[in-house]
Amino acid sequence: MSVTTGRAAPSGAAGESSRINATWQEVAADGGLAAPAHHDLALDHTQLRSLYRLMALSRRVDRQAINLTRQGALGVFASSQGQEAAQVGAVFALDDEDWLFPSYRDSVATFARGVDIVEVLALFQGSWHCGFDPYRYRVAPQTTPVATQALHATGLAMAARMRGDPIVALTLFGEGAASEGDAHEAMNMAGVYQAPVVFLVQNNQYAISVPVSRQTRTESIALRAPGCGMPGVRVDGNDVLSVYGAVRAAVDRARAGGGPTLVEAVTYRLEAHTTADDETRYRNADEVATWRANDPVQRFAQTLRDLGVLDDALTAEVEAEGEELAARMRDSLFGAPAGDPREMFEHVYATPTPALNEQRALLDGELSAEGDA
Amino acid sequence: MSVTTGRAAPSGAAGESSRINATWQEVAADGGLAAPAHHDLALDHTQLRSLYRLMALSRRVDRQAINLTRQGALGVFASSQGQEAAQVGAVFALDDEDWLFPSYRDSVATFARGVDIVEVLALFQGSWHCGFDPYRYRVAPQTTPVATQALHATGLAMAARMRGDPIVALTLFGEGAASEGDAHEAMNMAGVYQAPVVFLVQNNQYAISVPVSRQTRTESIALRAPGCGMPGVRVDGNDVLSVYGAVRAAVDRARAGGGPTLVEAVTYRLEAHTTADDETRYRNADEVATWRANDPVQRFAQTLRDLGVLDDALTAEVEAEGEELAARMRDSLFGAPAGDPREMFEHVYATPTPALNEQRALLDGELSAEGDA
Amino acid sequence: MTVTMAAALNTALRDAMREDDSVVIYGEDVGTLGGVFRITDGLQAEFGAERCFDSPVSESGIVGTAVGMALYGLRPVVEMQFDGFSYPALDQVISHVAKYRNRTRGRVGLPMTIRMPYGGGIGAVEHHSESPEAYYSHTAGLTVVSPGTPGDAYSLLRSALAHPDPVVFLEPKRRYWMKEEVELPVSGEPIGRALVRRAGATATLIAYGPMVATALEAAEAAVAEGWDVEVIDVRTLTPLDLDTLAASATKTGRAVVVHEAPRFAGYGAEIAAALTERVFGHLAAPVLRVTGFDLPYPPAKIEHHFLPGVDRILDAVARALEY
Amino acid sequence: MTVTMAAALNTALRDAMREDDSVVIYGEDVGTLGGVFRITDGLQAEFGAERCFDSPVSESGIVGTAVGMALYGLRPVVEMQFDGFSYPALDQVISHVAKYRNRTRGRVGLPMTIRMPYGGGIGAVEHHSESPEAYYSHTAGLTVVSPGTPGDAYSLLRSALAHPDPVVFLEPKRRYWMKEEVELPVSGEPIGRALVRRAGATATLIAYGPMVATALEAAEAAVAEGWDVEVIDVRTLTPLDLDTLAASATKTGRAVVVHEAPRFAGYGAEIAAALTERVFGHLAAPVLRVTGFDLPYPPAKIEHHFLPGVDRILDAVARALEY
Ligand SMILES: Cc1ncc(C[n+]2csc(CCOP(=O)(O)OP(=O)(O)O)c2C)c(N)n1
Ligand SMILES: Cc1ncc(C[n+]2csc(CCOP(=O)(O)OP(=O)(O)O)c2C)c(N)n1
Ligand SMILES: [Mg+2]
Ligand SMILES: [Mg+2]
Repeated sequence: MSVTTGRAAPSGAAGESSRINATWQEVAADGGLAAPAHHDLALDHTQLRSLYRLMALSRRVDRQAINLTRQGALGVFASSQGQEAAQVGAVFALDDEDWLFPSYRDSVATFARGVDIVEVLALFQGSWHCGFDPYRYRVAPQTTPVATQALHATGLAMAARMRGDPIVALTLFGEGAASEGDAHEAMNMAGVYQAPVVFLVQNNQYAISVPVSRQTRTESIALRAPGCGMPGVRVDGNDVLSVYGAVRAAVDRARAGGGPTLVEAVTYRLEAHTTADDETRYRNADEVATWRANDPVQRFAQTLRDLGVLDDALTAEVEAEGEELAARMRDSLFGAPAGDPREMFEHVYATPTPALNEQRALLDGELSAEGDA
Repeated sequence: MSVTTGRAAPSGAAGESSRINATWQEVAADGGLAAPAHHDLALDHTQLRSLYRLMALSRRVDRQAINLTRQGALGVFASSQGQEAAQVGAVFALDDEDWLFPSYRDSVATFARGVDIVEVLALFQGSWHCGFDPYRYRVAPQTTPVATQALHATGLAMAARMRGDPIVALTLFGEGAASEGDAHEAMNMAGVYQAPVVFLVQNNQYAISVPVSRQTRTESIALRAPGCGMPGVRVDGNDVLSVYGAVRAAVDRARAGGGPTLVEAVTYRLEAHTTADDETRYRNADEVATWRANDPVQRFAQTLRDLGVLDDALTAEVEAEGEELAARMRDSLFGAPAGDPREMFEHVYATPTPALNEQRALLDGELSAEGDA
Repeated sequence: MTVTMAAALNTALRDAMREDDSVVIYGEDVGTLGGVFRITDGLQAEFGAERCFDSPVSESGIVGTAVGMALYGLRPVVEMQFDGFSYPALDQVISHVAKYRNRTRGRVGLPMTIRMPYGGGIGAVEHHSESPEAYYSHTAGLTVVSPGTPGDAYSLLRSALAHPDPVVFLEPKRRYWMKEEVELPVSGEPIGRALVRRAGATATLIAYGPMVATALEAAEAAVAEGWDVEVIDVRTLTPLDLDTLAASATKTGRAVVVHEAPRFAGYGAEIAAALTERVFGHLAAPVLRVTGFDLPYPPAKIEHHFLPGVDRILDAVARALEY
Repeated sequence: MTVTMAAALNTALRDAMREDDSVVIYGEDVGTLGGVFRITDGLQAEFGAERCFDSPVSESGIVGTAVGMALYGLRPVVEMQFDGFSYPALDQVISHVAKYRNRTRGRVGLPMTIRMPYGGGIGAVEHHSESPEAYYSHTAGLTVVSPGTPGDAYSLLRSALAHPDPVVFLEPKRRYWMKEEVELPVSGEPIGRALVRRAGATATLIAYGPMVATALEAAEAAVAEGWDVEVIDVRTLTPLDLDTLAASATKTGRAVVVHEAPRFAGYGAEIAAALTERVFGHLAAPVLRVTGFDLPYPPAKIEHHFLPGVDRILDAVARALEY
């Protein structure tokens, strides 16, 4: 059982969409955050249900990943809980041929893009740095050094534009990562080359223990857009429809040759930074509780119930699918044999060097001595 | 003969200043370039004459540096011609205890700050990387890797603030340098720590051969300020009074605890990038001529003549001083003996390592063999 | 008392801050959280957020502002959260930290310390197990230090903080929880001095940082083979105390260098080359190297096959003895 | 025909761009200006600004976007304007360029080339005369190449551009104007092969890049001393062709490595260490190193005292022979 790529319908899809509202704030070309503006979304009920399914499954696999980490099947895990609207909503705005450049935080975005969850988790399992084929899913490896992937996304977008291919690159990074030089260089170069790339900053209020107020003094990360000559948008990152709408508008503009956009999704990380982090050292339970009341998965479920799009049958169906997924995660990740250590020599270069062959022979000898070979 | 530090009078100085006008555009806190606004300057006639003297002498020493490079006394030189208003005006806004962090482009700023011009030029002569004592002048070495010194300025300003010392750091860099990650990291950190630092970007239209239109898509580098939570200003960089006014306002705010400011001075490099550059490959003579008509030194002289502050006597006096300076430059820089090569071992560490002592002995031997020792 | 290396480092920072109010500490998560490894734990509480504070995620910014702070007369001690995240700061380190004194003809020294946990062996994800010492050691103007024991962690860090020049202080993260009986404060051998950790006559093992403990373990295991192995802890990577290494190699005639970093153009090559040049006539075998392989640090599940262990070290000793 | 190294490099880029439209070139001032050394001269005119274009002043940005371009299937060739300005890109190089193939289990190779002029001897200001090869050579996953002659500059650059993995291509800037009689296109020995540039029996000089010409000069001068010196051009720093070096050292019993970079933990240490391990029994003397001193590159007026020259090399050969 695999999750299919979530993507938007072609424009001009079925009409029930007009009742659906998304809201975001635009930054004027010369700066200045405008008042929130409302937009109609072109999403039909089928799409809304797909989106719900991805959100709910995302929450389920994230919870299961935390469990599996506690139980030792994963070495560490960086939860996306609380950020499902930002991640799933953004990915849902991509077309099949587009590319995603996620970070360690974006396992749920990667999953929503269609990557098998077990392959996603290889990184955290410690079996390999990237467990999936980037070309198969058009998803780059989840990147650990923050902000660096923003440049890869920009470069890929530049290349696609040069080739005349109508594809868009979406990259996700945090408000902390936005302090890095690479974030600025990526946005500036994307502006210069009018690269079809969308920068989605998930402002989840913390960079490990450091609150956004000590990360930057700007009122909004979106205010960095005019300084690189691109549109900027600030959106409620816990409202999946607004995130979808804002990112979709940016993707459409990029594809049409309108260049990059910076989108700041204001959200919250509900869990600790990773399973190795102790969040009680830097934030209090009240704050977490306040944001938990704004849970993006429940909120979307409620919206859909209000719209009459979500009923108990669908909820149950998705829940069952989630349990199936969780079970498969457990089965695949628990007690998985470590790979052959000799594989470490295989992918350094297209052809191993003489030195690597010698070193491999050394390891071969050791493995034979251990009786492992 | 040495040039004294150019600095502003203490506030509350003599009254003839009210007739003097400066103009700049402010960026609103949430972005957006405001219309140009006029400000009265607190500069009296003595100060205006000092400023004129520094501008005129700056032009003269710059021309002489180019001559000396053509004649082989300097290895290379990066001219400030056309940017005297930006550099001298900014430095004039500093108090004695403030610090300047210049780049290779800012020899004239360094000179205007009071550093002996012969010491300034050691860098281009190739006699030592920095020819002056930073502590004596409170001027950091002119930095070659672009934008890197913006972080040093920010760090010094953070340290001064921690110590409770009312000093301000001013750093100069180009619009090309502003594309570097370090420029962003410096501005962002300065915002977070409310460091008393002023970032003066001299947008001289080119980074070597690359025009600003291909350096960044932003309308104005000043629009980067709101993204780091600081005030931004755009000023006519060929109008020394406006530069002075804008930078002085920023310096005053920083000193009063109001944090950093980003100032973009729009100007033009009249000479080639360096004496090694061939500007005809990337810009045409008409463009240069247009800007030459807007020469900041002549323009300021005219303003002062209109104000009745500059007369032929002063012009002649400053001219004579300039010739004296130029002559001293020639005398000091021509045929200056290369320093003792053994000095290269002396400043690597406070105490030379055993390896350095061995290597020094090797060189000693070679020099003896050459009969140089 | 029994102290872990983590506790020794924390105490060293605290003691230095008490003695010298120009010492300031900053970096990612070093304030409120006390660092991801808790090396700065409690410092913000004791000394206030002026002297121990969090920075934005901005390594070049952290190191570059430390240059300015040192220029102003403070003694900044900055943390790179992990080895693999020290690379964005390499330009500031190579272009400025290492060169400022020289650039200014000795007028401006930069008494700053760049601390970072380094090395593998803790089951971490990519970029958290790098051994970047070769980059720093090759950069003239830097002093590079790595302690192998809790006591040395204390005394070397105190020395680093008092040093007139910039020190890159490499903390062997998998030894943070290593324990030693030692009374703090302890003042050990100064920066620039290697130490014989175990005397022996058959062969010399040369190690630093995380590999000191492994080398000592190997030396103990070697007893069973009838080998009496000397173990030297390099302690200061730049400047290298070649005299101590040479004395040992002259005595034993056989030396093996051990480090986690990949071998090619690694730090061990310098030891092998310099030592060979110095004591060539006394060597019965070439100086051998036991190192990580020439590849990016492998995933956690197989990292133990990458890291030099006792057996791999003993095999090398055997090869040296067979010459 | 007589070609300079600069012309050979320019021709190599042009020929590759004609043959393969996935080759794109960018960097600071490489378009309109043709590069500060004119290595990309005329390429924008011939191939258009889509395939040869200027970038913002943004080295990490240049290398990082090249990763994305290569991922998409192009073959980006980027220029770092000078050695000393390649450092801001080190994080992208170490963390991504070198590791992408391995990270993705071989699924994503990055066929990209990072060109840069390097080394001293041209009277430049600070940061324009660095020899950063040790940093790149130690970084597993990179292929590091440096040509010593115009012919090799052509053929190695063509090979680099066709290589399936990222190549750091170090151009010895003070040899840009060096001339050779050679018909282009020329296809020389592949990446990974060292070359005996001058056969000899007394001792072996091992050099690369800017020092190849100096080593050959020294070998000629050595004739007057009655020494018949063999000169090897390393050509590919990673992976090193140890076989060719070992064959020569076995024959002569004496080897001297020459490079401009500071000695300590420099690239020469690897050659000395690896060669000694391989041919220890054949060596009559330790492998010696003639290198720059362990200090930041000195100011232009005294740089000739820093750079290894014929006399310093011959002194080392004499020391090796005296053993
Ligand atoms: C270049 C770099 N520096 C430091 C780190 C260590 N680190 C891991 S996550 C993190 C905080 C990042 O915060 P943010 O960008 O807001 O992302 P979030 O974890 O909140 O999603 C830091 C400092 C890193 N991964 N990369
Ligand atoms: C980090 C770095 N990269 C590249 C260079 C090479 N370089 C010297 S000047 C220059 C252009 C800088 O342009 P700008 O910042 O606008 O300053 P300007 O020369 O116009 O004053 C470049 C790319 C450098 N000095 N430093
Ligand atoms: Mg965050
Ligand atoms: Mg400029």
